[in-house]
Amino acid sequence: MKELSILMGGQAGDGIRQAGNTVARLLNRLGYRIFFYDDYPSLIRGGHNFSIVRAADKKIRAHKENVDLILAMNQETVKRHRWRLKAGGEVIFDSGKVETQGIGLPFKEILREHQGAPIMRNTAAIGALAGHLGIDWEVVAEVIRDTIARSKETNLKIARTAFENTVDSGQKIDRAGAPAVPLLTGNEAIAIGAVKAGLNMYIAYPMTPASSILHYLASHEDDLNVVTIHPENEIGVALMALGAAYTGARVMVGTSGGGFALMTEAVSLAGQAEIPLVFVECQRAGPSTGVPTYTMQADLSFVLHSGHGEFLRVLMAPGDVEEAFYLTALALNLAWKFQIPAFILSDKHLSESTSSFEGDPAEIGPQPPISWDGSGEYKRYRQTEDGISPLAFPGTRDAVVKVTSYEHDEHGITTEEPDEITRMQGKRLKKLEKLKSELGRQELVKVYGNPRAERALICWGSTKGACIEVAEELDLRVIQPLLLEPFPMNEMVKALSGVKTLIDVEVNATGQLSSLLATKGIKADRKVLRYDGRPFTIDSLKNDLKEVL
Amino acid sequence: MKELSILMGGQAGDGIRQAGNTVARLLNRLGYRIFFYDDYPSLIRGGHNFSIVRAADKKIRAHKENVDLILAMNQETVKRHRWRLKAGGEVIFDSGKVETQGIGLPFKEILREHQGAPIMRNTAAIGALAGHLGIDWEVVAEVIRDTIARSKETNLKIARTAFENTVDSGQKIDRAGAPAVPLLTGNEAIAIGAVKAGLNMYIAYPMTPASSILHYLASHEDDLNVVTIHPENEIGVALMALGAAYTGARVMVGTSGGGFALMTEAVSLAGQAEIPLVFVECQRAGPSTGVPTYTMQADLSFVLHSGHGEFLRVLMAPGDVEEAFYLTALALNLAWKFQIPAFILSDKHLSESTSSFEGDPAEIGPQPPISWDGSGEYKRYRQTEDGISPLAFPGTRDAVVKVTSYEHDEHGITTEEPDEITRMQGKRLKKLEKLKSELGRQELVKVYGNPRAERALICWGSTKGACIEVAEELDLRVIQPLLLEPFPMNEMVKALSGVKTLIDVEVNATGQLSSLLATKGIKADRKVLRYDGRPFTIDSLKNDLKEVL
Amino acid sequence: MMGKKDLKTYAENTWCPGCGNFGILNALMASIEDLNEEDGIEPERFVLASGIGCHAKIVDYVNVNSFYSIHGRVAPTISGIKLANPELVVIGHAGDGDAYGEGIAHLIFAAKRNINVTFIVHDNRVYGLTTGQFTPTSPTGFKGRSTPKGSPEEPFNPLELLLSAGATFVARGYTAHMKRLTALIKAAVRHHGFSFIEVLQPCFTFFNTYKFYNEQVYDLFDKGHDPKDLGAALEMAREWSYGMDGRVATGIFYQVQKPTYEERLLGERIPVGMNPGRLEAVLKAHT
Amino acid sequence: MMGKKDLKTYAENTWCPGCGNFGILNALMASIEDLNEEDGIEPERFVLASGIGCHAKIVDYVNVNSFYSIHGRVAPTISGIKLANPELVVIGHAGDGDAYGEGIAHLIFAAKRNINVTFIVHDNRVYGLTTGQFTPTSPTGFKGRSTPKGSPEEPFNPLELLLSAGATFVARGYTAHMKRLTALIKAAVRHHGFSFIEVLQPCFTFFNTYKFYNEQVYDLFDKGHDPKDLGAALEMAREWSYGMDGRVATGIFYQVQKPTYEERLLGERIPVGMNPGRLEAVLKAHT
Ligand SMILES: Cc1ncc(C[n+]2csc(CCOP(=O)(O)OP(=O)(O)O)c2C)c(N)n1
Ligand SMILES: Cc1ncc(C[n+]2csc(CCOP(=O)(O)OP(=O)(O)O)c2C)c(N)n1
Ligand code: SF4
Ligand code: SF4
Ligand SMILES: [Mg+2]
Ligand SMILES: [Mg+2]
Repeated sequence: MKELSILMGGQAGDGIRQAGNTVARLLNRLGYRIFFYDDYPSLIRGGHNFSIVRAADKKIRAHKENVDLILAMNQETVKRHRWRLKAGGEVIFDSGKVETQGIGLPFKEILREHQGAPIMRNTAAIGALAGHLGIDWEVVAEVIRDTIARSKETNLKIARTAFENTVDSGQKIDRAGAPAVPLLTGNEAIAIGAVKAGLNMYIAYPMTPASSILHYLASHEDDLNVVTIHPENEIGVALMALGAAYTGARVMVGTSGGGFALMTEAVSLAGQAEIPLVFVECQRAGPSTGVPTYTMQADLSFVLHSGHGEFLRVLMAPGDVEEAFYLTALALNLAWKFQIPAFILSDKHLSESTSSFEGDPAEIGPQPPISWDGSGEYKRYRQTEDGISPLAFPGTRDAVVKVTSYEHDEHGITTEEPDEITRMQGKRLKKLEKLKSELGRQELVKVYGNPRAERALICWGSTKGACIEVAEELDLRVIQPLLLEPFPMNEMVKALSGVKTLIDVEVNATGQLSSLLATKGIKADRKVLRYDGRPFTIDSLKNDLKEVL
Repeated sequence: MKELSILMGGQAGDGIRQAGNTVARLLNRLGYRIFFYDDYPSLIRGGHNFSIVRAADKKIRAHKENVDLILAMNQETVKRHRWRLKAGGEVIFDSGKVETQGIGLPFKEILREHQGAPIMRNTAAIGALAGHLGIDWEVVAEVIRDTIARSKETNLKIARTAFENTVDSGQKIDRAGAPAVPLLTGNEAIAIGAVKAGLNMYIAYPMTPASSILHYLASHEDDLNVVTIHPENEIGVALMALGAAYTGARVMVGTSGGGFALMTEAVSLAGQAEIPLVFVECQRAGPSTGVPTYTMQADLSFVLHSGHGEFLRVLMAPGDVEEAFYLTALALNLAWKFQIPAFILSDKHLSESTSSFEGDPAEIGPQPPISWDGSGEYKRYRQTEDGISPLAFPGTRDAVVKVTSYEHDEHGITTEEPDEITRMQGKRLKKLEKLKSELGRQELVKVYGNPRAERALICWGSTKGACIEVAEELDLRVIQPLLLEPFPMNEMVKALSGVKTLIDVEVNATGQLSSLLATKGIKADRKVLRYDGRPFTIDSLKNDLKEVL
Repeated sequence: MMGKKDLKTYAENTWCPGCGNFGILNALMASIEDLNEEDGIEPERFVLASGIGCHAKIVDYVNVNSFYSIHGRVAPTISGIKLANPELVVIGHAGDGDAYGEGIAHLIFAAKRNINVTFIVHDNRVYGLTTGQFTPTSPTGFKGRSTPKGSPEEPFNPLELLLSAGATFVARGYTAHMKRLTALIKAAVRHHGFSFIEVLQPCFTFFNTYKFYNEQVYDLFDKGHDPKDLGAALEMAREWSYGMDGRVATGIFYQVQKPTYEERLLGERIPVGMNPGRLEAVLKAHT
Repeated sequence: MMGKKDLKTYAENTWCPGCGNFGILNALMASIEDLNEEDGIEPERFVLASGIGCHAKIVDYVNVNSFYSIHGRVAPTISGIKLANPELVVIGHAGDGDAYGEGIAHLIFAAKRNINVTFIVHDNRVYGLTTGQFTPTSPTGFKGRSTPKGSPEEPFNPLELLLSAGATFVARGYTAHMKRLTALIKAAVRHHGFSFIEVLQPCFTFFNTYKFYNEQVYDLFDKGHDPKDLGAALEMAREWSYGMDGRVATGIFYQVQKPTYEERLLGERIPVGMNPGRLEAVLKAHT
């Protein structure tokens, strides 16, 4: 595999993420596949941010500890990251701010020459990087034009000066040949997945790392035909969403653990009233406020069991941008078909890392729910064979559409009669049968690495990225359930066939997937857990696996 | 076993529960042990309420479908319940309102004679009942004096008239010999258990079936030295409680599923900040508003996994009034010793049914937490061998007490450093070892019935009541875990030894205890579930068991 | 044309005899009939929503679209309905515990946004369904089941709060004055913006206030109050501070015209009728 | 005696250069020093609490007891602290998103109850820590990350709301006027009842309002405003409606003396010092 890793580091406010994005685009245009990790503390200016852009000539979903190049905007970056530099690697730095060995350029002077704003230091860095890698200027110029919104010409001049002042290393980076594809964060993929499945409204209260779904959809309202709303709090979010879904709008809400906690009463309401709604929960390091800009996979049990009482739900955990796209679309369609709450469990690492997106959006569209045919008296909770009552919405002639949080009869009128209670609870739970057969048509458990290896890693969500590459190297199998509820037992048994040693890999402190597996009679032999807020890198996972293999 | 069951029925507003209470007291004073079930819909006037008081000469924890006597305040009662009457049973009724066979008395006239208020019809009924059973008037008079707060003399006269106008059936009820003991609802037992363990404040927002804890403690504030607060909503409740606990007050909060949902963010905060707090969750039939005055055991999974992120907790499920008392006291002491959230899971059937209380409150007292000794610099989150950091409270000289929802260092200052995150999460989870050994000294799994039987019922919470008597009759074993988290594996294995057929009995639709057991590798062979909002009676359980035994 | 018969469901009414809620139910049904007849609002365009409490049962009794929501959440529920389809006529029913206790945040924001819905509070100044605890509008010292020694809080004045929050239609009605209440509901529905009606609704069982209101309630209209005058509205609102004495004004305190939330947020868009957007160009920009 | 040095922790300050929060931090530390010296309040009796947001970091920077709570929940957190031990001096710090968005219900009830704590809002009129969304006090049309086309809501006026809710001390400060802000904080702590201070706190990064405030802010004291006059207080509060124009008053708008919540609720009781009650008699009554 041909690959290249570049680290950019500086303070919050230096535009490190933006710089990483530009570098990723550059390499994308050269035909590379990208994985781009962004590490930042919870503050607005100062502190230390860094991004690692990894590019390769095949699909990748994780980053490595070591890098080929460092773009250092400040001394701190060199201090913290120099150890990462591979043999033959280089540091490109602002010689006005940083003292180190490598390729230093006077960014300040370059900026002054073109009357650039301080934030444009990273444009200079990118110019230097491109010069060092011998990238054609046309490509650089095009990417800068496409990615930088303001003062394009100034930026171009700055990049050009840095580009020309950097000696070509001779290690010219080749075009990898593949066509450029969209670069998406997990959250962007979630957003467009929902849009493709017919999303009408996205309602959310800001919370890292879910906020960027709101920001993205809000800034694309008109392109994507979505109404976005930012209400007073998460309870308002969830109830507005249920009100809108009752009225016939396809709605999604998004938040992180603490905000989701406030929605759990609404989850139960969705269950009782049979109102379709998709909840996106982007996990971060908890408990409580925890480490808000860092990653964790510790809300699985919470979301799985959220809401009092018993009702059907779908919970899916995408592990890469393609899955984020497809599964969110699937969640919306299933929620509507079965009139149930559906959950997308993401995490900071998936939600905010950027990857090459190789999905095909054309495949996906909104699937119509089961609708009232207009004949006879409308009963919102009509008993049917499969438990699904045809939908009608307020505004429909001759239909009186009554939904309720109380136990109820077929018309949606409150009941306290024991037989009716049993029947209605039965009706709601009965939908499971049809849901399972519908799900049977999807790929629910993925297998990577050596599908016949006797040693297997089992993982969920973003952790798959590191697992796959490590498995390829160490000749292991990787098993990743996409669906966690209803649990895809058949597919899991198939995926596990022949496995002698099962190693659970999770970014949490207790191994929540292994607890879930245990309820199904599947026992993980060992657990490899990380819970310092950082995702597994390929190197760190390999290292941790040494101890258990 | 000598036993007697009496059903009282009428409209909401007829004082059916109050009448049941008086009857229960009468039989209590005669030396019987009591179980008293109260069935009422969610309305204030009208509808149909009924109570069943069952009395026996040994401890009982459940009621039966059939009764010896019916006190009918209206025709509806006869219509609905006559089928329950055993051979030789009688209906005592208000002949002005009800047409049926049995012992009719003109309540209205009796009330008019003594200028009684309409609610005093049930005093007349009680007088008639006592006359019918040949109870000494002195006992009746004493109970009426003790239980009826207002217009004692009028009530006495009414009871006396009815008493004298009822022919003694000749089936005079004997004194059972045992001394009278307190009659408590589950909620009252929870309240006094907490008080015995040093409760300073009870904070709650009303919600059936938890409200009566608030009402009880509020009306006994001065006797019991407890401050009660009813704030604006459940989020306010939980956060006020955490503020108070941080400050050194022993606090408990109580609610039902929907209100608890709103507290789940605070649960996680308690976990991160290591603030002791007891949450009482009185389950009712859900999902959502559901059937609010009826019972269910369907919030186990929700409460067990409530709160985002991973942290230690204790979850206990009392099944009778003695357990409600002891376990609540234990929960409060453990919460404080380990600085963790603790949960008491009750349900409408336990919380609102009344039983003879045979516990010994003298055994229980507040256990002091591990406190700062005043030496050296105070660090709220000091790393210690067992993970427990000594407590100090604001107002302590030379101690700066900082708690936080963020991940933090030993002083309670925010951290985002990977190593510190790992260490602190480790510290919090490490407390499990000591917690387990502390718990080891308690009875955590109870066994009833034939302890050597190969067929066992496994159940939790209030369902134990019906299970025990059925097991005694059918020669089964009954296994009841009191502690559900941390799961008492050793004790459970011991309790299960020799069991060939394990039958899970729960008042829910999916069998949540059996799911929990599955995570521990314990498989229930069959499930007997009821989810119509009603508890198992001895008869209904026996009937349902027929199909699986 | 709708008749009262069409507007009733088969659900058994379980309010206590003498409950003030009957007055609201009757006024609501009369309003719906009139709005259908006079304004041509088709039956299927009405949507009711309620919280949890005695008041909330009203949705079970009226045969139009309804969302029987959860305690405290009437405001976001009706907001979601209106925003998904602004062509609907949406009326929320909340209790005082519901709207002023559990749900006050949402109510304030609904007023702030001026979303074009009607919000009716059944203010019995007690938690009825949970058997009689004090609420934010109970008088100080109210002896309820959570405060047997008397409530330690002064009530707040919801009219003042709502005026401060920016409500564009603020009124108070009384259940025993059915005709006037009906007129208020109709005016509220016809108001283009957020309409708030606080209804004095005696709870026969836990807080019987009939006598007090019968003696003290009067109508602002008779007094020549100008509902366009915010200062006067505030003054009239402050005339009675939810104790058990003093004159109690009813009628429209304040009414003003402002752009509604859905106009500002949606423009011409109607979410339930929107087609999925096209991704191609958006994705292209991501390469 | 406490010095500024004792009041600082080792935590690294991570506010942006130019952030208005520095002014609040300095005023707070100066107030604590003075209250210690002038009123003899021992250091250990101070307790701070905060929500989540940029503002909230303040508790990490001050070396006194603190509870770094969760977003929107400052009011119940400080209420619990005060009720458990009324001898403590409790000061809450909240953001505008925190106090007026997520947590408005609690704030209104803290004011309604007149609990004797101090509540300071760091009102930068933007969600700082989550990178710039509109809040309840952002001007209409504010282009934040959740409203790139401009906020579709009018701001509400927190002073008006708090006055309507029954707050007994309502003030506004400005971070650039450090001395006056310090005086306000001290007056608030000394006030016997619920003290609310809204602090105009420019967010240098997402909503730089320095220029506007520097030009428009004036002090009520200089104007001879009488803080005992509720009508005048409301009028002054309504003078500026959180747009980007008009004069902006600071100082004490309103102050009045009323019984506090803890006096009414607790009487002489101090929960942290209470001994368990005795069960015998109570249980006896259950037989
Ligand atoms: C989250 C939540 N908390 C508490 C309850 C319990 N509850 C049901 S109705 C009610 C009070 C109702 O009072 P109000 O809104 O004034 O209505 P009323 O019965 O007086 O009409 C409460 C607290 C609930 N259903 N949900
Ligand atoms: C329940 C919950 N929802 C959302 C968040 C995310 N969050 C953290 S800070 C913040 C906004 C802070 O804004 P503000 O209170 O104005 O504080 P500032 O940063 O401006 O000081 C939000 C929404 C959270 N922590 N908890
Ligand atoms: S309790 Fe009060 S509000 Fe509820 S139905 Fe009865 S009278 Fe009406
Ligand atoms: S983002 Fe704004 S409020 Fe937050 S620290 Fe920076 S300047 Fe201050
Ligand atoms: Mg009420
Ligand atoms: Mg702010």
